[in-house]
Amino acid sequence: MEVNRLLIMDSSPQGRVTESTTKIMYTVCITLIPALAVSAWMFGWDALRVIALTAIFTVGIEALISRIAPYKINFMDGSSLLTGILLAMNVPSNAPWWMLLIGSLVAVILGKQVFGGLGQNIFNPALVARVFLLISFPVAMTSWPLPGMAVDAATGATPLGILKTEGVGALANTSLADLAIGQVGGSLGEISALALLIGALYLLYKRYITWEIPILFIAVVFVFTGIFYLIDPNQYASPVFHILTGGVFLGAFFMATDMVTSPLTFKGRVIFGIGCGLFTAIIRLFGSYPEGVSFAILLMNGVVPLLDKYFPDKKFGMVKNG
Amino acid sequence: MPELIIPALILGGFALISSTGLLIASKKFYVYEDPRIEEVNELLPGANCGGCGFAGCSAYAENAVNTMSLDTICPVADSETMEAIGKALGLEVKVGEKQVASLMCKGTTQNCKPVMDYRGIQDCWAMMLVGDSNKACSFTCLGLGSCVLACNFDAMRIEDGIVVIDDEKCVGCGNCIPACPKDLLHLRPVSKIVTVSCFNTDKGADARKACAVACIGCMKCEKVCESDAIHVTNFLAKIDYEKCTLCNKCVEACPTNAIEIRGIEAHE
Amino acid sequence: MKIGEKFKKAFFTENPVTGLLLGLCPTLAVTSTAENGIGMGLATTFVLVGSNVVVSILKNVIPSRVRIPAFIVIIATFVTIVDMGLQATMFELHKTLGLFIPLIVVNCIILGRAEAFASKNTVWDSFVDGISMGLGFTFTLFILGSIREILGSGAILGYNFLPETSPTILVFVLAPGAFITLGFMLVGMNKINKVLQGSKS
Amino acid sequence: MAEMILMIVGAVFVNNVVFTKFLGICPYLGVSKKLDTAIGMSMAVTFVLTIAGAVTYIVQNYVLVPIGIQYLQTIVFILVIASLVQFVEIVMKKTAPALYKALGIFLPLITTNCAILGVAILSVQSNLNFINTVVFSFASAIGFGLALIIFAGIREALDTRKVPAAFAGSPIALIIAGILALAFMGFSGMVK
Amino acid sequence: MAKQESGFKVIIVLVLIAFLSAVLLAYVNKVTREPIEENKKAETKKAIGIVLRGLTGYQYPEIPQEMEVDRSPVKYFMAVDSNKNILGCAVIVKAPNGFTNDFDMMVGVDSSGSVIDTYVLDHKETPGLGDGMSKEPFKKQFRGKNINNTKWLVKKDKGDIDAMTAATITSRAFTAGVKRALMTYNRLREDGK
Amino acid sequence: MNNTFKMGGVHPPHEKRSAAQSIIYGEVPQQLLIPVHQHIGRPCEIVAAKGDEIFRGDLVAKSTGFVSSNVHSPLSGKVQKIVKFVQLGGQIKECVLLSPDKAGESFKNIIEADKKKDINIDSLSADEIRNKISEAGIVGMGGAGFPTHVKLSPPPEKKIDSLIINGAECEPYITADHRVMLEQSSELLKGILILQKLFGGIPIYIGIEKNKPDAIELIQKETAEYKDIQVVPLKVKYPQGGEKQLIKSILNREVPCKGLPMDVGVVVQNVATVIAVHDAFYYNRPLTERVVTISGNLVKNPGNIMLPVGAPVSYVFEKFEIDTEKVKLFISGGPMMGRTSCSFESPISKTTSALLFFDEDYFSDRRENPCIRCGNCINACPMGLTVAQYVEMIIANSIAPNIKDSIMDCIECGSCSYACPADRRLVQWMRFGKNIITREN
Ligand SMILES: Cc1cc2nc3c(=O)[nH]c(=O)nc-3n(C[C@H](O)[C@H](O)[C@H](O)COP(=O)(O)O)c2cc1C
Ligand SMILES: Cc1cc2nc3c(=O)[nH]c(=O)nc-3n(C[C@H](O)[C@H](O)[C@H](O)COP(=O)(O)O)c2cc1C
Ligand SMILES: Cc1cc2nc3c(=O)[nH]c(=O)nc-3n(C[C@H](O)[C@H](O)[C@H](O)COP(=O)(O)O)c2cc1C
Ligand SMILES: Cc1cc2nc3c(=O)[nH]c(=O)nc-3n(C[C@H](O)[C@H](O)[C@H](O)CO)c2cc1C
Ligand code: SF4
Ligand code: SF4
Ligand code: SF4
Ligand code: SF4
Ligand code: FES
Repeated sequence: MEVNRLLIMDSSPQGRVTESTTKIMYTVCITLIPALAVSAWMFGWDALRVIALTAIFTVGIEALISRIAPYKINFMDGSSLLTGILLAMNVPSNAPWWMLLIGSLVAVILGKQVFGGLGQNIFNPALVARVFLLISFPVAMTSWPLPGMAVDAATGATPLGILKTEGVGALANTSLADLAIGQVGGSLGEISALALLIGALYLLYKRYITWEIPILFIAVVFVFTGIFYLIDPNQYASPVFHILTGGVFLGAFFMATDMVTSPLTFKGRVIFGIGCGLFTAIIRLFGSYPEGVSFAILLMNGVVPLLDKYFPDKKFGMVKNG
Repeated sequence: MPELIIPALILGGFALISSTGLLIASKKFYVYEDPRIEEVNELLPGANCGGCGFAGCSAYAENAVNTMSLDTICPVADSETMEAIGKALGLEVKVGEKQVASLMCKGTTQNCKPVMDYRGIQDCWAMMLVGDSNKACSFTCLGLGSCVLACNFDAMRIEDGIVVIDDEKCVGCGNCIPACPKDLLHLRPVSKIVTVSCFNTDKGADARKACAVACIGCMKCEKVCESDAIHVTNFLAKIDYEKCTLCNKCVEACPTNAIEIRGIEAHE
Repeated sequence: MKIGEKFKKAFFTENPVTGLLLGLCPTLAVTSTAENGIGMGLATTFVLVGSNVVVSILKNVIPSRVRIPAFIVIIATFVTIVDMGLQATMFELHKTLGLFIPLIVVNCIILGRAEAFASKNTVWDSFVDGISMGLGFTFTLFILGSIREILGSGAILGYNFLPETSPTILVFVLAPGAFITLGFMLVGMNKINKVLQGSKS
Repeated sequence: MAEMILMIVGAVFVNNVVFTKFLGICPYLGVSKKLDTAIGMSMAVTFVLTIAGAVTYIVQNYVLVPIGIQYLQTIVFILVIASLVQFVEIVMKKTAPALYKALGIFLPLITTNCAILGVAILSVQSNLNFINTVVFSFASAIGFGLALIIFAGIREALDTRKVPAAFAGSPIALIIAGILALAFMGFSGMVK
Repeated sequence: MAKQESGFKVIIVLVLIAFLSAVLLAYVNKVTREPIEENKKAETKKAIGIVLRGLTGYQYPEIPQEMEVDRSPVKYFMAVDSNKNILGCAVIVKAPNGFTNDFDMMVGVDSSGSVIDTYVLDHKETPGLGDGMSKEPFKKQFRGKNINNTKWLVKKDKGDIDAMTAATITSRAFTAGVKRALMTYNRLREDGK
Repeated sequence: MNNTFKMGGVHPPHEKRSAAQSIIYGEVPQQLLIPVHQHIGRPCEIVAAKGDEIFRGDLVAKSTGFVSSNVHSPLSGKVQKIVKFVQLGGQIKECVLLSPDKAGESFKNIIEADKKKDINIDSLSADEIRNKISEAGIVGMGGAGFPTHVKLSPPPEKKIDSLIINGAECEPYITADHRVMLEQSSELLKGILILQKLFGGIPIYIGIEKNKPDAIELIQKETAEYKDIQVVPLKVKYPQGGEKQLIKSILNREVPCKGLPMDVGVVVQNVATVIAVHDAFYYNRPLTERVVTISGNLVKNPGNIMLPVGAPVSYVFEKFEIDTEKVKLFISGGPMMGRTSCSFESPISKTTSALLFFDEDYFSDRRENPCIRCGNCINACPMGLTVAQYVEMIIANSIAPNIKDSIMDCIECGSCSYACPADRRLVQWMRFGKNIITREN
């Protein structure tokens, strides 16, 4: 019998999971919605404006690049959208459009496409952009519109900023509950730890992220700042304050866990999580910058290749027992 | 005057100490080295920039002498320097006619029918893991370009499912030959443009069925050749380039056009 | 080699920085403004020309075994002259170039040219080589400095074209900006080189 | 003690030789393609830099300053460093061939590494005492090594990533160095 | 293979080159020493000129005097007229705990103990932020203030000084520096110098 | 008791749609294309020549060494010619084209005509057993086709202390072993006893995944009186049937890297292989036919059929009402480890456990996307390999020397590709890597 059509030839296995890169990326976007909602509630339309702009910018820039790049880029796979949203969560809600544009350019080009696009980058694109902006526009990046329904242009410092410039005493009237639900100043995504946690739990359930990095990250920040708190509570803020403020939750659950830029092996991830926590705490306690999460994650991104190389997982049959 | 002399004496003193120290050390701790390493090292620019990928000029020199090859070029040196180094090591450009790679297959998708819809990794070796051949002839060029990847001179490209070689660009390095899982590439002198473009050793009928331009082993070429340059073994003709006079008789005689004239434009 | 050709090489295809990746420390360190770039470039050019000429004069006298120390001493002499000269005449510039003046000694371009070129060529050729390589270096530093100054401080050669209060992209005058700008500049220079080489053949 | 720790932290992280002082960039880019080479280079730099720091301290404070010829600093330092490196190389080759195999090939590279001269001049400029000079030189070298090894790890990993041809090689290396410098800015202000 | 020169020649050539280099450099040094000294002085002069703006006919010693204030060394140039009457003082202090580091500044104080002007000598504060301290909008508020009529703290710390936007840390350091300079001057007056 | 292996593994849908269908026997096909190379090892030498009249059980190709295996004819008939033909799996190899003289007759009758023998296994020596197995051309029917007599001849320093019978059948769709266990349980038991005798009465473990409760129950009943034969129900998890995983699940022993089961004192045999051993002794029947599962979304009546080796794939079309017009993808074996094929005329072989027929989009065909380093492949790999990292190295052609052994450790189970959200052809890359490494040596 002549075969009148060509049969598919491909390597085993033919069966595939129903997961796909696109699905993962969009799911992560969706899990960010609770946190986005809190920030929209806090900062009003401005928050939505920032998110919309970064989303349009990142996806748009990637679409433009896909026209000139010599390799294939699927700009609708959700990864650049996610980068955009996460970038939005890392800037204050009154960030001007041109700053968002610069941030998006940095994230997509410097953070991602110069390395060859999705999956090839060493550093977390959104964080490269955030640190780039932080260092370039420290004024705009460290003063925040005061949260609440108020639409007036009052700006203030984040709790960590206050801590850095004015010391622990100034924090007396910031309650931890406020921190947890987001009644404080900050960039869009760092204000509500609880809302972030909701999304993160779903990601953990779906196994899109693993527990090692976020848990160890937060635990190490807690323990390290806790030690100093015990030494001198008048000079150092409490560990609970530290884990609830700034980007710790955002960073630990959504940014340090970026699979592209975190280690492949279990041991690697453990060290990565500890390192992120340690550097965050050190920078917060001793550095000039009020916030250390972004720097810590970027630094650890840099050592991921070494972790991958020197901390392989146990293979089947590594123990001799025969 | 002393304000000129004192510094001069001090610096001179430093120079004296360090040069004597080095001289003595180099005598006392002398270690034999291939003198040519030093010679090549002398010729090198000495920028010690590490740009060549070796840790400094002497490492480069050592490697060049030990392996007797100048595959990596010093980025700082100009071409004269490289030539001088070549001369010092007696590494000269091989004389003789330029060789080029040549494909023993004409199985384009028109000549040789595809038999599968291959969707795996686009690489000839990888495809061989899934099936022996993607066209009717089991000897055919798979056209997935493992050889193209191996070529550092941009001399190969895929056209109509087979690889095409640019005689001008090909330098005859032979890198592509072991890259082909089907053993379809060989080197021939660039002027010997009459080649058998087939590698099928199946019996005539089977070969014909598989591919329109297969060598069917009919022996016609062997008979017409006046220089004893072409022979058929295993149902496949093979040309001895040393003997071939480019008379084209075999080309005319071949019933399936398996023998062809390559790169005519380049030669006229 | 024709002088024009020589300059084209020194500015583009064999540019010490973008082509050969030598002398990167001063390139990155002092180019936060175009002016500093030019200053450093010219200082280096002076040393390069001086040492090239002296080395080519002395090429037959210097024994090969102490070639490197001898060259270094010659180079260091010129560097020290520049150092003192700048301090005497352009004090402000000297302050900004600071540490990097003495480091011209170890700028690989200079030793590289002394070895690769001056020790084998005539005085005139070495002079031309020094000038062209030095100006090529200066050219690169100027471009890099200009880009960083425009983006990072909103100024061209010290002249602010933006209103005083408008924000600029600070990173570009800081360390990370230096690396990143040079990285992108290499890409641009490679493109230009391709065009130049294409036009030749 | 605390001061010394601060100095070490400062030299390794806060004022990293490569990322904030821009010293030794040529070998940083040149010798970072393979991790093994980078590790060897780091050790060699540490070795030489520590010794050079000590020797130049002595030269500066016992020869140049007493006679009042500080303006010969550059030329004397470089002469001393160059001879020192070569001396070490010659001696090491004979007496410790194994060590020479591991480190020796990097020694010539180091002569023209401005990190050595730069750190030597820096420590003289900041009037450190002898012990502090040695510690500072050593810590600076560790900072260099840290930067180099992280960087080499990334560049090795880059072998398996699809960096576009236009950026492959030095451009992407510089960009990575830039991003690392961004990250290292997080340490700024940690040591006053 | 390259010819091997005798060890003697090797040494002689290198020593000669070094010798000649040193002679040359010593000569250049001789020629440039003066102008360099001048330049250094000129810089100090310029700074003093700025911080003691408005004073005329003053003289000051070539080498600054030193003393300790708050356990940190302070240098100062006492400006006197030809009759050794004190007209003012240019004080060089370290401003403590800037954003990146301590930085050196010069503060001009008039004879009554009020600030004439300030000048930042050398700093590593962030361009565009901290370096606003050498610019007019920030500088001008210090003029005429003295140790008693002002609370030497930034407003955030319940003092009188307006901090620069987003550079509170630098502003604090700067303010502390000025205060330290004023204290130095006051101490000097008390000591009756 | 939850017997399973710890590391990796995936849970593809079972799809055992033919599990309830008993084995059917068709009629003798018009033509047989008996593959000459059906095993791992040295190719054998063709002994049948064009025009020969041969009988069922006659040798058509002879083993050429220790690691090689005989091939016999399943039917009597006339040898037409020796041809090269594309095999299931895409390789082009020589086959003996045979025209059976009993075309159209019931295949079942032919099989049942094999004479039964009542043998006393106690009288058999170990070497006799091995020779018989070797003679009969028995190769592993669990998929790899490794000559069974080789596996049964461990070097003396490797003491074998346990024998595992592999009835896991963890691949989706395939039910051939399941049916065999249900329908030939007594043959299985007798076969097991022969192997037990070979190794001097060592304990036997029969591993069966829990999704075959009927088989577990039946075999447990059959073996109830044998103390040293134990049925071990296994957790359903792919690749439970991989021998290294099976040994881990049942005996909690880990075969060392680069090692073989015998390094931990174990031999693993597939149930069908054991029945082939039984047949060789009790019926004097060489291995010439096997049970094949026919399934897939284009198969209206999925089922199991006993097919003579050499029967063309197209032979089953009518019997199982396959919508041939729509077939775009057909797999010999399961969807995890099976191979695609490009011709319906290719012959089935001793290792063909299933033929699965699908249309174009049944397994969504997606492009290979960039790896996002999600680590799913690593978590899925039962061998604990850092697959994504290795594959990137293989692609970049810079395989670090220290991972070469790890690449060779890959059992090509397909778990990694299955789990990969980016549709990377990880298994093919791993095989490509192995290929590079072997080429280097
Ligand atoms: C890149 C960068 C540079 C900075 N430089 C300075 C500086 O030079 N001086 C300073 O006081 N604060 C500096 N800051 C610190 C912040 O602006 C800090 O939030 C600010 O001092 C808080 O003061 P505020 O209450 O005036 O906003 C810098 C921050 C960043 C991110
Ligand atoms: C070169 C080679 C030698 C082997 N030798 C033995 C052996 O001596 N004993 C044994 O039990 N299995 C041996 N095997 C068989 C393997 O253990 C394994 O059963 C076979 O490759 C099929 O396994 P699979 O079906 O799990 O892929 C050998 C396999 C290979 C490739
Ligand atoms: C991933 C994988 C899955 C396997 N699954 C099974 C299986 O389900 N049933 C089976 O009998 N053999 C299976 N095998 C083959 C076994 O590893 C082993 O080779 C076989 O049981 C040995 O018996 P045999 O030589 O009799 O075939 C599998 C092999 C691999 C690599
Ligand atoms: C769990 C998860 C976290 C992610 N986090 C980030 C992130 O922090 N920043 C970012 O740019 N992209 C993030 N991405 C998207 C994507 O991985 C990223 O754009 C790649 O680094 C681009 O190659 C994330 C994706 C996932 C699945
Ligand atoms: S690899 Fe070498 S021989 Fe082959 S085509 Fe390219 S240049 Fe020619
Ligand atoms: S010649 Fe060989 S390697 Fe090249 S495309 Fe054809 S089959 Fe592939
Ligand atoms: S195919 Fe190989 S690499 Fe992939 S999961 Fe299976 S054993 Fe691991
Ligand atoms: S499962 Fe796929 S995408 Fe994820 S790490 Fe493995 S190869 Fe990469
Ligand atoms: S210029 Fe610093 S190492 Fe080359």
